[in-house]
Amino acid sequence: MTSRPPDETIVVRILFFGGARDATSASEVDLHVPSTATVKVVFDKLTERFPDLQRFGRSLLFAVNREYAGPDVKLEANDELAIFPPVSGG
Amino acid sequence: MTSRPPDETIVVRILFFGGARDATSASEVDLHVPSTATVKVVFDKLTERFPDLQRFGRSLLFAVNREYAGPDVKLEANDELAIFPPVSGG
Amino acid sequence: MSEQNTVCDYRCPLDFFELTKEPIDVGAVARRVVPRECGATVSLDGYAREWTKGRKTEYLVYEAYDRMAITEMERLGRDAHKRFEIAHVGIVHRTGRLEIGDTSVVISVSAPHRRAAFEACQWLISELKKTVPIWKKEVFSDGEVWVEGDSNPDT
Amino acid sequence: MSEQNTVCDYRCPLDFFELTKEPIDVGAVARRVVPRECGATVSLDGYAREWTKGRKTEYLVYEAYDRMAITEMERLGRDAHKRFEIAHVGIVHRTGRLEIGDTSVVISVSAPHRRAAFEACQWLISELKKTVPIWKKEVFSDGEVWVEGDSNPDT
Repeated sequence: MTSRPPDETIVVRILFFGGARDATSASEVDLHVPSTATVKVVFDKLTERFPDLQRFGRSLLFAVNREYAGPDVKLEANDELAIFPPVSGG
Repeated sequence: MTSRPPDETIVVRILFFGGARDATSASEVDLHVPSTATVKVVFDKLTERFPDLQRFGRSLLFAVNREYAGPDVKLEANDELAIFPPVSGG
Repeated sequence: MSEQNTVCDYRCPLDFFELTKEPIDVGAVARRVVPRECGATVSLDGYAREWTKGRKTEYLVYEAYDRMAITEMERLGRDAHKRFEIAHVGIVHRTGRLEIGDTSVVISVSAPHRRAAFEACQWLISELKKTVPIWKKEVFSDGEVWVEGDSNPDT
Repeated sequence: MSEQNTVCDYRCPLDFFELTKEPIDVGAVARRVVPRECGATVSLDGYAREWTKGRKTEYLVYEAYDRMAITEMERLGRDAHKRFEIAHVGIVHRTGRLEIGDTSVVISVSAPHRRAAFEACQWLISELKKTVPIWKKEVFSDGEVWVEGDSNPDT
């Protein structure tokens, strides 16, 4: 793995579900982020673009490539980051 | 309730189920018993008539008029006494 | 009608307790106990087992003391309503000859909250096997045997 | 094949984990997990509730993160095989619009001994509600609300 300069960017795909999708009026967004970005960095950037996400406080959950992920997980190019409220199926 | 002389007899209907029916080769028997008879008295009389019942030892269960009953329960005329091994439905 | 109204502590008019000589459709039984106000139904589907202690069963025969079996199932239903916060209970037990895999009994319990439905269903099958006068005969290629329960249901 | 062979401690090839937009037949799901060697299947039938906290629901909409939902259900199935002595697991969850009383989810678990089937089924619905990415929207006559789970499924 070659090291990348910090100003290099990658594209990640963002998916919103449930109330988070209503808040953003978007179900899918492709986002350019720094190649060093973590889930938290991307989420903060999304909150600027979609201020309504703030009403969820800290309750939103994240999944990277269909696995639950914490805020410090680092994203890779073409990763799929899903953002959603606590699940309520069943 | 008038008291009855001990030599008066009543008729009770005996039902056998499961292995008890196989042992007696009978599913229903009408039996004349003393009007003072208990379940135990009737069962002992049946064991004389159907010796194969002895192979169940003390495991057989009784029901009088479709309710579980112990050996000391007194029978009334036209009672229905069912005799069967421990149940195995389900 | 409030949620609480769906929990009966007596036998509900929608409960059912039946014997049948026909095949049992577990889904049909499960859906009969569904009230509009409830959230979950738990069903037990018991069926004829092919292997018992290493011996291959060809088929089974269930025999019931019909009238007492219904009476006992009704009593279990009433007791279940007293013990658990449930809405409806349905029990259907098959009698006669059953092939391997055929459903012998279905117990379905609906409740506003699923925990009560799980607990009541588990309690009902356990009690049914102890007290409801039904007997199972296993038929092998070289013989047959009445299965005897090992519990004493003296009341 | 002995009785023990029917208990898998990994995901069985006969397990199934599905999403569907069509009505779910609880009986059909329950019977799909029945192996010839087993004795009991326990099924949970969850359905749309009409009354929640005194408010009348008109209908519900379930939305799923489809691919992750299947992945999570498969993981739950594998975990269930590790935790309980069970034979097969089937989970079918419906998505889209559901009318009151429609089945939203069926979980069926078969096992040689019914206790394991009860415990696994109860564990599976509890975990499904915590971790499988599906969301429920309740629609009332005067509005609608996304139901939010209150558990934190951080792994």
